[in-house]
Amino acid sequence: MVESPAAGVRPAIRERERVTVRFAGDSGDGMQLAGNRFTDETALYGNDFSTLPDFPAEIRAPAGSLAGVSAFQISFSKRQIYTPGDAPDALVAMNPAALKVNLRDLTPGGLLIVNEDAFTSGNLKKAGYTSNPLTDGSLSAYRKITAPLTTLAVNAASETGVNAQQAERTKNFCALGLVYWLYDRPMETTLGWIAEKFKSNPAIADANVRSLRAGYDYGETAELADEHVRVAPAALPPGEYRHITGNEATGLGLLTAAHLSGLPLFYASYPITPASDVLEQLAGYRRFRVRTFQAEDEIAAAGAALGASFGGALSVTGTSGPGLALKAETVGLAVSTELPMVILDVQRAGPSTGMPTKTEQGDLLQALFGRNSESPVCVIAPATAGDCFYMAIEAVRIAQQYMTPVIFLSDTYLGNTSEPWIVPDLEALPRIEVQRRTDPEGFQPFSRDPETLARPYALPGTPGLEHRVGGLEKADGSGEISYDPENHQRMVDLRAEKIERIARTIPDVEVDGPQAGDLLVLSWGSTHGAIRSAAEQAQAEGVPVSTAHLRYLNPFPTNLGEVLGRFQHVLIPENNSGHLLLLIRARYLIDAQGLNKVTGKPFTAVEIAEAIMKLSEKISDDR
Amino acid sequence: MVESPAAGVRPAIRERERVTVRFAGDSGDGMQLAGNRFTDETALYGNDFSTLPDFPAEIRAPAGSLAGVSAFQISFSKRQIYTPGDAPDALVAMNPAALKVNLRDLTPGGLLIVNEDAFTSGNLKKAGYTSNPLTDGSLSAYRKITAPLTTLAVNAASETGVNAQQAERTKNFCALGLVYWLYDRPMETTLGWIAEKFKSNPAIADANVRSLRAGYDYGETAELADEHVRVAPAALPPGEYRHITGNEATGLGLLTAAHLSGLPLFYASYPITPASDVLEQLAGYRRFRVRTFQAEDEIAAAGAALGASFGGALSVTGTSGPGLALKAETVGLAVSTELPMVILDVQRAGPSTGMPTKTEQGDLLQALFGRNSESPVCVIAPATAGDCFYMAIEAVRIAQQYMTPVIFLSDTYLGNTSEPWIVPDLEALPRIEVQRRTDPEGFQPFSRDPETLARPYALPGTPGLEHRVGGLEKADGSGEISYDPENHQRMVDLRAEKIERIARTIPDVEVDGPQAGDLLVLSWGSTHGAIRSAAEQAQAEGVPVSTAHLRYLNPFPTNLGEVLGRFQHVLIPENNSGHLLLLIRARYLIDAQGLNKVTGKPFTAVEIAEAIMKLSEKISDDR
Amino acid sequence: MTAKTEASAAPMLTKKDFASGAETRWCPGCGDYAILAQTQKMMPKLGVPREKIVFISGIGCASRFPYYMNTYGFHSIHGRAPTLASGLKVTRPDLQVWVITGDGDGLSIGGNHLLHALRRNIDINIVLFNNRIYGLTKGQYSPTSEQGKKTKSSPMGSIDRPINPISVALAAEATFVARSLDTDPPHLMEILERAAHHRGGAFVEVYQNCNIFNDGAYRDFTDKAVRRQRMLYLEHGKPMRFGDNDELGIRLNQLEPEIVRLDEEPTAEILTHDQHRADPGIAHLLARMSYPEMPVPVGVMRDIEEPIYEELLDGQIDQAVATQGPGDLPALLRGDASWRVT
Amino acid sequence: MTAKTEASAAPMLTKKDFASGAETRWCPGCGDYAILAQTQKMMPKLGVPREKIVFISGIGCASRFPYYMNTYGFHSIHGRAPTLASGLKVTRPDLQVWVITGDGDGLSIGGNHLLHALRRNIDINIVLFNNRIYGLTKGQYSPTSEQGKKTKSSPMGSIDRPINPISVALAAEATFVARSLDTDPPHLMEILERAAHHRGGAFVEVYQNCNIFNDGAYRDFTDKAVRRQRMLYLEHGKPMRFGDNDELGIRLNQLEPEIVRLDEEPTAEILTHDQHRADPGIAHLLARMSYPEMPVPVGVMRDIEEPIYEELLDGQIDQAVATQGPGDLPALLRGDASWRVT
Ligand SMILES: Cc1ncc(C[n+]2csc(CCOP(=O)(O)OP(=O)(O)O)c2C)c(N)n1
Ligand SMILES: Cc1ncc(C[n+]2csc(CCOP(=O)(O)OP(=O)(O)O)c2C)c(N)n1
Ligand code: SF4
Ligand code: SF4
Ligand SMILES: [Mg+2]
Ligand SMILES: [Mg+2]
Repeated sequence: MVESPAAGVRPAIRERERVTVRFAGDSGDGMQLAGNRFTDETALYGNDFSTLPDFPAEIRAPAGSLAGVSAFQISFSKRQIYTPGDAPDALVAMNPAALKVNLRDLTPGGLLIVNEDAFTSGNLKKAGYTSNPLTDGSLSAYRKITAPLTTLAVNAASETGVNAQQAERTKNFCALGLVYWLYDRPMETTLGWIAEKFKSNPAIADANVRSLRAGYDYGETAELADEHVRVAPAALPPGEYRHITGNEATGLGLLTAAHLSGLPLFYASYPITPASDVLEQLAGYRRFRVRTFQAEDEIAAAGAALGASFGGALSVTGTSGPGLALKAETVGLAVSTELPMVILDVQRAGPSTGMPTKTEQGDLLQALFGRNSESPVCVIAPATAGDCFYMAIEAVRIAQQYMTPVIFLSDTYLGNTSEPWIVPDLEALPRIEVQRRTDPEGFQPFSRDPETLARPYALPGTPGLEHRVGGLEKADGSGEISYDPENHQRMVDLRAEKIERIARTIPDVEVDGPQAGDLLVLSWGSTHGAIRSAAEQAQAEGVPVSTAHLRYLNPFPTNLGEVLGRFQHVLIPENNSGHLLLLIRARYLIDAQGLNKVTGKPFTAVEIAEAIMKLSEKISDDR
Repeated sequence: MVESPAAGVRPAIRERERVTVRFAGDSGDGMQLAGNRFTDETALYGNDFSTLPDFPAEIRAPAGSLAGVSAFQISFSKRQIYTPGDAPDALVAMNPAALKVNLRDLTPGGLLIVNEDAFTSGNLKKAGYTSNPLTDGSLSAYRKITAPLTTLAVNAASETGVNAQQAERTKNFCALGLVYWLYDRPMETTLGWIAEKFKSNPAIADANVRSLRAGYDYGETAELADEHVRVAPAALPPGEYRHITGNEATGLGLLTAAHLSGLPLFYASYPITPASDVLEQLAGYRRFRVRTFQAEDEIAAAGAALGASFGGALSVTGTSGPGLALKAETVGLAVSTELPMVILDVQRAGPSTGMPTKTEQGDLLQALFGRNSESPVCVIAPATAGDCFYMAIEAVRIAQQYMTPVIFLSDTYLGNTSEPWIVPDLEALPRIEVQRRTDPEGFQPFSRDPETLARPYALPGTPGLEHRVGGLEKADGSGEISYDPENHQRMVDLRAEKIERIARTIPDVEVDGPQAGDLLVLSWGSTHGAIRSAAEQAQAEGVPVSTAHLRYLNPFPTNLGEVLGRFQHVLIPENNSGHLLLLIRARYLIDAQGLNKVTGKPFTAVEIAEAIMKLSEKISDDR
Repeated sequence: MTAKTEASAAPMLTKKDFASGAETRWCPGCGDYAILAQTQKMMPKLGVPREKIVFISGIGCASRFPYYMNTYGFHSIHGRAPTLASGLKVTRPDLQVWVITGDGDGLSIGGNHLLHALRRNIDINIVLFNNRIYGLTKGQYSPTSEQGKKTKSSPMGSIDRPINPISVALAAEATFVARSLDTDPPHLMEILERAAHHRGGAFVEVYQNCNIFNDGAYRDFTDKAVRRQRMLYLEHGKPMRFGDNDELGIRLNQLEPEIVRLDEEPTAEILTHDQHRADPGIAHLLARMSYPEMPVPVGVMRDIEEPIYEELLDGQIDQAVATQGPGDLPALLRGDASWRVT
Repeated sequence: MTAKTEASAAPMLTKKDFASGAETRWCPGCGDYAILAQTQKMMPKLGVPREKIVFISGIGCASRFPYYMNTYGFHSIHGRAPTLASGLKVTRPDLQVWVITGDGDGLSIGGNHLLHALRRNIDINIVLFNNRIYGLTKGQYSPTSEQGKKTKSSPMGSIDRPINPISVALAAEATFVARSLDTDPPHLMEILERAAHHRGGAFVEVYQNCNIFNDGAYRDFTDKAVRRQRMLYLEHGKPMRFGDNDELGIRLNQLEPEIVRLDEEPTAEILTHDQHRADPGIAHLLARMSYPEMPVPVGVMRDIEEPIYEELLDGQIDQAVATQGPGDLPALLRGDASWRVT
């Protein structure tokens, strides 16, 4: 019998405020699984946290190859945090390839946990090492735990009678056990999870448990007291929590919007990384009467969504950047016919196919301008994983209220990152009003609501409202085809004004930090977390920086100009070459500066903090 | 025998500087033909001129209907002119519908030439008239010639033995004859044209000639002396002239670029108004070894062009706005693979299908930003019909020299308007240098020319240079697939910098009028003519306005910032809601003002002149 | 009957009720008028109320059709009508959804959508007006234009081999495939009515004359004087016979169709037309028969029953609700690993 | 021989010469490896120099193929490879152009381009790796997935009826249509070689195993132990026989194929395979034969000769030059109504 580690004698333990750990191994090593178990445990333990998986670009690259490395990072803290951590404090490397790919991110002096069993000459060669880094001194800048994780796992697991291959495959649990010990985590949920997951195969379940404990015990016995660290629970606002990724939250938000509006959800999509998740998630919601439609391409998906809109469904089409380009003409048709529709774009690194598994914010200008002629749409972007839920609802609200397509810009980072999230109270969420025209009296398909400028929504099936819509220019009011020059100008203006009016229903942009001053960091989308962290760091060091985050890109909140006017300098960090920057400069004629990173990776807080410091020094110098 | 009108006794004639005439009738009435004959005659006579057809949106709407009205406008002058005229001085209306549609454009007090035979109650009804405007006094604000053109034509033509229908169809020549008399035009070319055109049917030829003369004689005999006007020949720069539309010039420019570069021209396109002309024109150039490819859609056309580029052809794909949206993903691939390609967009009024036969400049931002992620391309725009020729050559030059897609933004107005054009001297045009890599030594598909940053162009068929390209991010130099973050940033920067470097090879933007001052009118594309006319008007009235016209939209000429800095105010007229305006404001942080017209019609010179006056008054007032 | 809209008890409508009153914008003499007239005449027979009917089109002369029908209508973008129709029908099975398309709209830019809509067997009715030309853009060759055809974009003759619309529909395993023509109104109306009644995706090719850019494209065999000699009117369960006195028949020789003179060979084994054959082999043979070698077949080539997409989808929903219970949104939001912070 | 690249006098190449050296990125065990190996092995036999060969692909696991071939290559965008190949081949008939695509790339997003490239009979070779799944995007159903298939995007089973790639190619009147499989290397190599030699558009479907997301999709009939019983290897001019001892044959019954036991009915009229039939009727029947009802046919289903697009185009050019004289650019620029201002 394996003794419960909790009962062992514990060496002294050190407290830390925040720790970031990265699990890295071959695709086949189960690192995502280990990371997810660690996350669940951490959640229950009560830390705030943020996670980010890093999937290999290949489906299943050759075992041991650099291309096959898969990683999962978690940052957990006793305070509120906003990012999965800049550089890991500890790196678990299950093989040489994992070490090679991830080492450069480890903090100087950080902790390396290495599965020494995997450092065979074959594996070293596959990773491109000419000598063994474990012995050639090249890792001397780091603290190191080199453990025979495979051996430990195999020995522990074999006792249960599983075969050699099965025993070997438990090594991720062995590593996890060791990390649990290092960070003094409980293991209850993990044990429960194993029992549930392998309930049809108790031997495997047992093998995994033994391997987990073997790892834990290894920590206990291997004189690692110096590395024994605890991160106390955070004082999170009370409530019921779950953890959630941005893509999950988006799917749930759409489903909830269907509930709040009473409309049937129709999601039409063509698979594309990183948006496929949402299609797959929603395809699993048949019991919620969700209809998913896997179309033959992105154009068809957009067309199907628009057709369903015409029929009154809550229509959404999801894609990533290249797919958004393909949907352009159909979105233009939705603009012209003034039908509601949500277009979800989980942005990824481009141009062209680019780096499909990497993040970027490169589609903002495409969302705004990527259609022929004057074709204004509403564009919004969630700030965090959890915010995807609320902004998805907002997208639906705006689309329905204003009879307009709404483009929702998420990205790979937001889609995949996870964070603790307060389970929303359905009853507390405002209903989404849905207008329906049924009265034939005086019906004109392109008359307008005086407040929103929305046209009436008359669904097929409504007697007496039979009418035709289309992409040709329509006469204001009647909707008949019109080539009249003045009418065209009026319609162009009306469509633009309608989008502008959306600003009447969106919240003001808020400033975090001093409400006026030298420096405002303005942002949108997934940079929110890194900027928030950076600003807190800067503020902690006495630099008086403020931040403002835009969830609404078109139209902007009405107070934005006024807010910008209160600051001497505006810094706009973006994972693109300056999209929001262009819009802000053009609209407000202020000499805002960009901080642009287009590497396929999100900003680290440090990068932004450094930019803030540099700029604020320059500002002081200039005085 | 019909007496030669030239031999008749002529009443006194009045001199005018410039006259604008519009021929309008049913689609079946042959108004385009009449307009074109008048243009040829005017050209030979030696006026400067500018023409614009106005085709009905329908193929062949019911005879006599408003939708079926077809018109052709020509402005001719003894001075240099830049537009087909704002409002016609004279309107030929062959039927009630033509009158109804066109009357509102006629200058107050202008001359109406009406075919009274067509004002039957049936035709009046089709045009929506409840009483006959010829008799109900509603035309009292105009000078009027009501002539029985059909009767005159039928009587004259019948003498030749053609049947009644054929005789009736000559009435456009009868109208033309009358207009020739009114403006004292010769008719030689027209006679020659008729002889040539109907050489296989001398009776018809004769019928048309007689009808033409009948119209002319009518003028001579009907006491129209007050309307007898002459516009003296203009002092055009010497040379050989032809008249040309923008679309014709574009096709000829591409063909000439093939000649200048020694490359085979490949034009892949999917028919779309108003770009189909170019496909049709080039399809007729088989003897020049031009290959046209009518693809199954716009995506396929772009793909075929890019495939041909890979093989070393001079590849062009042509379309209009909705088609440009469809080509976006392929253009992105061309950006990523860094292959030369010209994308011709003859812009039309949108959004969506919009008003396909009307003009707009609504695709500038789409051309710049209508692709996923950072996907910079070169964008250029011709200023006049004739300029399409030179800018088409320029597009090819840049694409080849910089290994980049180039988007060429023409529009419906430019495509259809015609003007006198000096036939270019082929020998005087600079060759287009084409680089070809053949040396395998040290070949790297993504190495760069230090000056242009272009990558080497290695064609299939070259031994030893076998390599693969694609849309995934490539390692700088080797071109291998790379997910390396720093490499991605470098490649994003390099692609952007390459486009910026094009500025090194383009001319400075020139200022017409004072080189510095209060007001600069900045423009691009087809607004050139109207702005030029307006500025001349304003200058003539002593308003010190300057103009500058951009043929290069990305990159801008290097001196643009400096030029803008010399003016207090910048006015940017565009047939869109402010595309260039956005770019200029963002880049140069100047409070440029837009003058935006989105009616499907080009600016009139008066509209711009008025805006100039208003602004310059305001400027003086503000002082 | 969930797939096809139920006949209502409303008063019988007339042809006129289906005319929107919008001014038709086709060229005088265009074959589209006849198709419109037959459709408007046929609609009342279906007994479906106007508001339950939607016509969706792409872009082209043909695609103007919805404007003239007093039903709901959507004039969409070029080639994409089947996608809008799919999304609409899948979410609104109560509607009767028609797609009107042209040979360019449906087979050039929109070929893939047509194929996929049909292979999914979504219960929509697709009517393709085949005039073998691009009408609206003024006369370029289309994917159904004959090789060698001289048009504005092929002054020396088109070098593309034409697509056979029926073959494409059969390759998609469409469950209803038929052909008719603008110049035989009763036949056209009958075929449209059959399509309307079919449960599942229906495809109808209509030979249509564009008198402006491709006049007389079908005249050689559709002309009233020669029609019976040069066309084969298919009828289910009937032998494939044609000729002024039904004196000609079609039989297979070495698995290829050939014409046999029944007056000379009265005992010849003539093919009998079976619309309900699961195997589309014979339909494929018919699809490829063309004048002058063979008579041109019109009528219903295939009419079989298969599960309908939107019914399968709704079936999954019902099954999920039945087996897993109706979705519990609060539980789903909570997920399976929530925790409380107090 | 303008359409196919001429064999050069260069020294004979070997399989290795066609390996680019780039690290293959497919999952271990993926069927794509076998297709790559056979292609590399086949290429030297063609005697075409490497630099004259171009592989063009779309996006997907299959579409990574060009990276591994030491020829020119273009990894384009999803579904569009046939368009790039068309443009390239039309302007560079001297090159041998291959398209590598997948069931999603070639039949979902790219279905229309495939159809049009084939109907134009451009002399390119299209090889479609059919694994009946979206591999690269990690396991959603594809247009060739069986109805009912449970995948990530169809947890209750796909409700789409699958597309038959061969039927689509035949509907496009492709002049060469064949099928092979990753697990029969000699057969695969032979078919690829035949495709390479074919003058005109060639279409080859290759059954390919995706061992990660759709493992064993074809195992039931491709397994070595049962292959001869469950597959029909088509050979031109040979009777359609199969079975361990060729004891089974295919004949037509009421125009539908059926299996006949030759040991019991030795005189049965077995179909003889004729690849060169102009009429694709039989090929259509073969395309639809599927296990378990029928043996699955592999081999060349159709191989006919028709005029080639790029040859017709160049023919027009030659004819124009011959009849109108080579283009006179100065004269064209001048037009036919120029005038002089002095
Ligand atoms: C994206 C796009 N590409 C091209 C066009 C131009 N266009 C309009 S209709 C048409 C073809 C029409 O042909 P067909 O479908 O046969 O219809 P018909 O006019 O002959 O009835 C084309 C190419 C367009 N409107 N949109
Ligand atoms: C425009 C666009 N849409 C979607 C994708 C995502 N995508 C990449 S490959 C693929 C499907 C791959 O399936 P298949 O063609 O069968 O190839 P396989 O991976 O199975 O070999 C998809 C949907 C993309 N890259 N581009
Ligand atoms: S162009 Fe042809 S198809 Fe179009 S409306 Fe006219 S006749 Fe009919
Ligand atoms: S996912 Fe499937 S098709 Fe793709 S490489 Fe892996 S095994 Fe092959
Ligand atoms: Mg047509
Ligand atoms: Mg596949």
